[in-house]
Amino acid sequence: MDLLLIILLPTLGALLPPLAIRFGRSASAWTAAAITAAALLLAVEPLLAVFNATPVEYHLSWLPQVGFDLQLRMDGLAALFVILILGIGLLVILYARYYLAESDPMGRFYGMLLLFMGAMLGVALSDHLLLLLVFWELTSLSSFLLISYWNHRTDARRGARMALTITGAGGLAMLAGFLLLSHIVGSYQISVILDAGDLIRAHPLYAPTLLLILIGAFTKSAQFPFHFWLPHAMAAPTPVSAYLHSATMVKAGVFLLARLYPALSGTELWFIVVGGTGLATLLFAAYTALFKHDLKGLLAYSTISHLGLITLLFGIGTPLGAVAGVFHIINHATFKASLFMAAGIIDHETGTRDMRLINGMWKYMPHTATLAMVAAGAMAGVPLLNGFLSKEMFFAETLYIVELGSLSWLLAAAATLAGIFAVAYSARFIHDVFFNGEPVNLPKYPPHEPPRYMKIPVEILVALCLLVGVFPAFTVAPLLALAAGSVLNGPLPEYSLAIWHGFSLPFMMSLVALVGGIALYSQRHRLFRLRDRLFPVPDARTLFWQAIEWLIDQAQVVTRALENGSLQRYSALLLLAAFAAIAVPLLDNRGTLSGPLPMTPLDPLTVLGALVMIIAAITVVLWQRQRLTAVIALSVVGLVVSLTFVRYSAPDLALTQLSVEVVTIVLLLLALFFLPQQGMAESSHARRSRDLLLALGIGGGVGLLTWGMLTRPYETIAGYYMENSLPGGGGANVVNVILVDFRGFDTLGEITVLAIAAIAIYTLLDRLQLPMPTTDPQGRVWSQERHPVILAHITRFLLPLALLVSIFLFLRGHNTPGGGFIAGLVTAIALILQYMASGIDWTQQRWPVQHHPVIASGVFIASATGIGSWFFDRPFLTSAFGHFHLPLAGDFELATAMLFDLGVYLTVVGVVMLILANLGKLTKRSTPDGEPN
Amino acid sequence: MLEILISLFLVIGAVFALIGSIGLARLPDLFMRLHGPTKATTLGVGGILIASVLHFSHRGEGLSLHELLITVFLFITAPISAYLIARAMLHLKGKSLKENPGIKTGDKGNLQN
Amino acid sequence: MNRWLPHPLLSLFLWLVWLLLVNSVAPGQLLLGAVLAAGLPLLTGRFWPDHPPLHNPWKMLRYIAVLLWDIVLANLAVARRILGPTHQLRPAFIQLPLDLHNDFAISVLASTISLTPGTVSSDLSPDRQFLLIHALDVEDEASLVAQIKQRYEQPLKEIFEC
Amino acid sequence: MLSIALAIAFACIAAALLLNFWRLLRGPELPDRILALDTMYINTIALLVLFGIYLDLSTFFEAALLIAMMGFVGTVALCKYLLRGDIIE
Amino acid sequence: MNHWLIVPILLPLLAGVFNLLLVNRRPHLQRTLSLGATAALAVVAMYLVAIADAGHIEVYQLGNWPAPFGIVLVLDRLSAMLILLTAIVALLTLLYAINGDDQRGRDFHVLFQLQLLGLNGAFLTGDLFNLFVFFEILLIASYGLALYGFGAVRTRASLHYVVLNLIGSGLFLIAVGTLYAITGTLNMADLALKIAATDAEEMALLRTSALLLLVVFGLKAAILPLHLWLPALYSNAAAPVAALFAIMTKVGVYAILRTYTLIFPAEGSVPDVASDLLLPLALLTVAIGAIGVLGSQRLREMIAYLVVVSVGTLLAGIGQFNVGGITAALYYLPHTTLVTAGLFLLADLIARQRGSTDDHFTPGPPLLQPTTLGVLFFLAAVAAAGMPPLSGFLGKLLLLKSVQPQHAIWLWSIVLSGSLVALIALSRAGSRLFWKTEGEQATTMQADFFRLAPAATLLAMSVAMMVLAGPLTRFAEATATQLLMPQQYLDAVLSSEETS
Amino acid sequence: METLAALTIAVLVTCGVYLVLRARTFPVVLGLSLLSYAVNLFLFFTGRLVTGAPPLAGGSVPTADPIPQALVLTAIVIGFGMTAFVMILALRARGELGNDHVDGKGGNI
Ligand code: NA
Ligand code: NA
Repeated sequence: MDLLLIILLPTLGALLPPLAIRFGRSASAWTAAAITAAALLLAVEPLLAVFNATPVEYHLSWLPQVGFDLQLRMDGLAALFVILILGIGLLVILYARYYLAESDPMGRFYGMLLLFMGAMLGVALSDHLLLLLVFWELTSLSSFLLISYWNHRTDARRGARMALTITGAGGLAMLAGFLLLSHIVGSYQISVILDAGDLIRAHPLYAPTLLLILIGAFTKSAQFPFHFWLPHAMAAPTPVSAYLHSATMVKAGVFLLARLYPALSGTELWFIVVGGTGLATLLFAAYTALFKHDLKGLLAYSTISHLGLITLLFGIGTPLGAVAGVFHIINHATFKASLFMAAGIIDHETGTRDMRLINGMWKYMPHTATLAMVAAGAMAGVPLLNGFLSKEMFFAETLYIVELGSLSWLLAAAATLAGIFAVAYSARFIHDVFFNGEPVNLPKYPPHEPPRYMKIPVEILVALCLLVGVFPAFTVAPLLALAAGSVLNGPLPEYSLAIWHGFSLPFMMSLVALVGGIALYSQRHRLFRLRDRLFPVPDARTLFWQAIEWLIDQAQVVTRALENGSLQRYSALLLLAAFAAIAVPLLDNRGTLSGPLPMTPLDPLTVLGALVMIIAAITVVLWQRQRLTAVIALSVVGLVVSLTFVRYSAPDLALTQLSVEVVTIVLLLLALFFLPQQGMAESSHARRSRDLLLALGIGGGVGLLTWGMLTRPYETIAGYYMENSLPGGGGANVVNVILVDFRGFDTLGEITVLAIAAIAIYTLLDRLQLPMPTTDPQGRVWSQERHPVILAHITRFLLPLALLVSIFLFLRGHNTPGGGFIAGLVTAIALILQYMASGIDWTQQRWPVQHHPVIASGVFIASATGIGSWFFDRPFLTSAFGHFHLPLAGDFELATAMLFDLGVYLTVVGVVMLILANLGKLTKRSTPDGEPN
Repeated sequence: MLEILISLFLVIGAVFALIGSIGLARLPDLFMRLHGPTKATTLGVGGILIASVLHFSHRGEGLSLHELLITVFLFITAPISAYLIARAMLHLKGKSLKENPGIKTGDKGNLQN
Repeated sequence: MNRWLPHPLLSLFLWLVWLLLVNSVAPGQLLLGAVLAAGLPLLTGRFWPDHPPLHNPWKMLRYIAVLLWDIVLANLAVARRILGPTHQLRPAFIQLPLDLHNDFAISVLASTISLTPGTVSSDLSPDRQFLLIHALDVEDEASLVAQIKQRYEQPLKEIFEC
Repeated sequence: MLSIALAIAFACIAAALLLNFWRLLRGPELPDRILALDTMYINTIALLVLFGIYLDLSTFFEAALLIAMMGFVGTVALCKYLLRGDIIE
Repeated sequence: MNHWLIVPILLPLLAGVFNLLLVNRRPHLQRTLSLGATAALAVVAMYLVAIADAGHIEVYQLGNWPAPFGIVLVLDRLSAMLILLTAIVALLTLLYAINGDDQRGRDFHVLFQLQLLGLNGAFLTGDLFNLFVFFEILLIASYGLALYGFGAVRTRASLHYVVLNLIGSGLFLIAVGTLYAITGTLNMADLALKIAATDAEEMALLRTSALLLLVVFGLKAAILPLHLWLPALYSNAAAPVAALFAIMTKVGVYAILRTYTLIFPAEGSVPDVASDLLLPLALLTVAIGAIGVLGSQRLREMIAYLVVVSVGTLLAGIGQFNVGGITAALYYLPHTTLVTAGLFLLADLIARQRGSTDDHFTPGPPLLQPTTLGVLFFLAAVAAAGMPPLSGFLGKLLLLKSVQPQHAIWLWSIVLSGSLVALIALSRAGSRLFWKTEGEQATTMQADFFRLAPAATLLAMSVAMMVLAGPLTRFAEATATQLLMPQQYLDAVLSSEETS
Repeated sequence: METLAALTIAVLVTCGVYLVLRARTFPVVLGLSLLSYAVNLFLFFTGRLVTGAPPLAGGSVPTADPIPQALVLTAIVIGFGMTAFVMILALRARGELGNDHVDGKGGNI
């Protein structure tokens, strides 16, 4: 529980400093510090337990389906990191209180810092691969926010994005590696995995697992070639650099190497990849650091180089190497954090970080200079400082490598070379900043010592460098032993933390490095010129952003190429997919297309009908550009479709088709008025051929499907309907009974579709203004008479007649063809005829019906009929009917289905009227258009 | 006897309908073509409908006169359709009474060109 | 006629139509038909405020009978012309001066003309003074005009306008 | 007897429909096509009634009635379109 | 017979109808009605989830006709879950919309409620043709909503969407027709039985209908190459509409899941349709979607492509047709729906403060509330990119774990690369929108609490889904198991008796 | 007869698909209408070709399958709603985009 609280305290506590900022900057800082201190306090007990050789564990079930639990464990390595994270964190909080300017939002800073702290603690304490990954990515995310803290600056934004991209990508690769690892071991629990090293190394998936995990580690720890994000992360405020980029986040990568060391190390692949990467990073970064004029740039490359060193130590794969690696983690954290803080102080006081401007600071801030020089000495590996100890262990390790055979000496040589560079850039940090004459054009002048409290963190860290450097056995030894022990997951090798081992070969190497480094630095001007001339190193930042921009551009190109906004393309793709769906099964040989039924004989009339339909359909295509003619041809197709329904025993369908047809024609004509009357041939020949081919393909496919279907027998549930229609549904017209009863729910849905269509169309017509042709396509002015008298008078007479027919169809529909839908259409058409013959205003004066309520009540009546059955404890839409007898009128039947059908009727009337009347009204507000369309 | 009557009405009706359509196809000018459908077809369909009335009435389910309704309906609407089509043609030819009062009694009833 | 049965003839007509539609004279249908025949004109009555009263229903029946007979004749006449040599036809537009003033009556006249031998109403002058008639085969325009006026327009005038 | 009459009638109506369709395709003017369509509708009524007699089924009455109504409405709409462009105003 | 089953259909239907009666009158009444109905829907949906989670499948025989003759509603875990999800998204979207967006055109509430009707009906029905009807309801309502507010771009995108779906509806009918022509039935359970019993002769036609259904549902779900309508439509719709549309692609996903576990199960007689095609298509969809995310020039366009990515991710899970894959998909589904909806609302809030720069990734006026909106955006981006620790990560994790070894390399590399691309793109977006500012603030109108709260709640759901990952995955796993063992469904639907 | 039915549907689908792929809204609507005819016929034919036996209950002879008829009726109605919507959407598009191209490009013709 303590372990969970240690993580949760800063993570959730991140909310407090932004709130506390209302009470002042100090309050915010104090809050952050208090939270950190509390976490540290909480950590005391488990730490003590760990020091007593009992790892502390915590387990909470979370996502059992994937075995994802909250599994925490504090062992020696975790303990070391917890101490580093919380200890240095506390110092950074103090430092930042004075570092940040008045204008910087401090609450946000501390919030994000605490968030990061929580994530980092999580990384250290996780005993579960996935949990580790979660916290790992959280460190990436929170560091993104911290780097971009000064988000008005381009370099900050870009630096943050670069860091996030690289480390985020590494994390995703690592996720894959973790999944593989857990697949091999059968567990996510790290402590279990650590015991399964032999199994893992022997597994065929070992190589991909290792490489994927290493990508994660290397990106985080800025190993070559993923190193370049770190220098750009220097756009962050210096406390962030001191914390993330020296002590904590960048250490996560090497932490992972240490954490999984027992499980993954000990193979040639490990040696080559980890060792090789570490060595390359070590050398390259040390070399580069020397040439950085930016104070923080130098420190960043130095950090990369030291991380390379640590990586190399783990890569060497010997127990001593691992011990040295852990030791250097501790040492680097202390001296590099203090160096960043010192650099921050100088920046803070001079307003610049350019070492070509900053000179002679010794005179202005001797106290700070002393501290920085001691820390830089540690960085260079000067004896009596902590850096010297671990570096010497490193030199010693390089001498005992045998894997490279006769070339083994190269490693030692390379280590010495790196040492030379390290001394050289450390010398530059000391000399170029604190001596080297007078400052040049400082933005702030004169610089002086920073506030008292800003130096305290540096003092503490530098003191630690000294203490460890002088009295290693009394200070760091237990912690080192503890941490190294858990890294090795076994007995510790023999090692000694003495300052003086005699004039051993490693000491000679240190000596060479010191002398060589100082010599190199003294020749720096020549070296700078040489480098500029010989190795103009390509700027990784430019490359990175070019790559990103290129990717984005390419993504845009691909996207625009696919999603080009052309409906024709989208439709063609859909139809092509449909074609494939139809053609592939018909063409391959499973099952047969044609069924066993014999063909029914042709009769001449049907052939004639089919011919008329076919020709009419082709005519629609051929005349598509004479649009009115095409409409006429289309209505011929519709007519023949209706006849087909009659021909094959579907009178209801014929009625529906006929009525819908005419409403559609009216609608098309109303719309056509506002559209160009003539189209143009504008598709290319190739396009037309392609479309025709596709059309023929799909047409042929559907035709074959029809044929296959018609030639095979089938068994249907229709018999049930035929039997139950009269006794159960109270109607003889089975189609109608299906519509209002068996499948009345479909019909309810169908009228709802109509209602929505009408409403949506009403919406579409809202404030729509279209240019209105004042002449027909041939330039003839429209006929002056709006409503031909003869038409008007005769159609008025037809109205009651049509309504009578409509009532007839409605009442009879349950037993003979008809029903509410058709009746509704007939009523609507009768009224539309009045609209056409006498005008909207005229008709609406005489038939003042609001269409919206009609539609609403129609749907309501239909649904309410359905709900009515609840009162008889029957499911929705259960019908009831009965035969009644009235004197004089005789027998008649009443059915709830009729009420339902009334709803259908009203909806249809309302919908058709709403659509056509409003479409008709469009001309009232549209602007006459002088030029013909 | 009734069957003969039915057959007679059927054939006469169908022939009239055909004649109307022949007129539609054959006559040289829209205004002339109008005469066929408005009269012959209407009557032809009427004949067939009467045949239907007779047929279904004699099948024993009582008098079936409802086909007459269709006939009535056609008689009411066919002239209007013809009138509108003629008007539309006059409009297309620019010869409507309103726009060009110049049409005089005795104009050659062929406005095709 | 009165508030509840404003158009008795129309109602009668609708009642008959209903019985035709349902193809039945069962008591229930007679009753339902009567209800509808009375109700629908009430519902739609506002669509003909200027509807002329029928002054003489019997003349109307006679007119219909004449018309039916003329239709049969018309068809025979037209059939002969359609099937005969088309180049011998003498089509013509004829302007028929109107004595009728009621729009509904004019409409009925126009329909009648279209249904009868060799003539189709084609246009109505905006001032309702002339009806443009297309004739398929005209020998003598004047007599055609006179025939129409006498045979159709006059009775209509009596029926609707008196 | 009746069957022969029916056959003749079917043949006549079929021929009539074909002629109508020919006129519809041929034009030459839009009113010609509208007239042809209108006539097709009317002949279709005849066809339906014939079919009913042929099958001895009275269920086609409603369809025939509706064809009469719908054919008329369609013709009105098309003509109005030619005359005014705006068919509901 | 539990009448509550039909309430998710009737509630929005009646709310829509009464709203229709109130059209052009009393916006407050309309809002109250709409909101009340949706809130009630959410409560009912929770009750239904509770019923479904007890493990039985509830059947409601409409019209009291037994299956397969009448239409039945079937409540299983999957439908209950989707109804609840719909209700939650709808409620929060509606809360956002009633701050004024609902008055920018006609009939917003009517269309909104009827959209819900279509969605709930599609999730509940046990009849294939009735599914078509509900598809049409939800489509026509979505057409109206997509156009809501108009504008040239929106109209064009809607036109494309409408035409494609009309073609799709035709294909749907052909598929249903073919199935009926062979089996003579429409009830999905009965279809499953009949298809299992058909002989090999019918294989060609059955496979055609199975493939056609895949095309149809693929169009709704926006699978490659049928996804092209989506980006323009979603990125240009009004904010509440786009947010509601987050659920729309899921209808296609639902239909695929239902069809190819029940009617054409992977081990059934028509085996190799979805199980062969879905996974590769899904992965390609993820890839193309990710490319679109990267290439986006506006936030809303990016979100739209994130929808495409999420569809691919979901189908990659479903396409494996094993418990693990479907569990992953069913956990991921609510996550992506809620986050997408929240993102669309958030994008609207951001765009409102950027003046004419709108949501384009070009330097614009500084936001008025950078912190509030920034925190929300960060949360949303983490969730959407599938970064730990939010639900997006957990969903992807489940997916990565579920895959069979032979597919792992493709699935892992594409899904993980997709996450990386989303990370790159979203960090770029955030950086551009929040930090790279230019000029003066464009507005002094702060996003008020009533707009922020729904957006924030939707996004916070991701956090809740992380915390409750245990129970949620348990439910998802139970659902997946239920789907992969359709016998329970068949028994429930086909053995139920009429209530006499 | 089966072949004829198949041929007719094939032609309707072909014409419909071709028109749907045109660049102007009106032909597209025409194409959708043709497709909708074809689909309705297809759905109708799933009940096979039955002459002279409308599905009226109470008779003794087997009748046509009523289910496809009910389905087609629903499909026709829905198809009408959709056609109406897309047609008027095309008008709206013309209003918003200034022309009748499906992508809103090209001149105002
Ligand atoms: Na210097
Ligand atoms: Na109009």
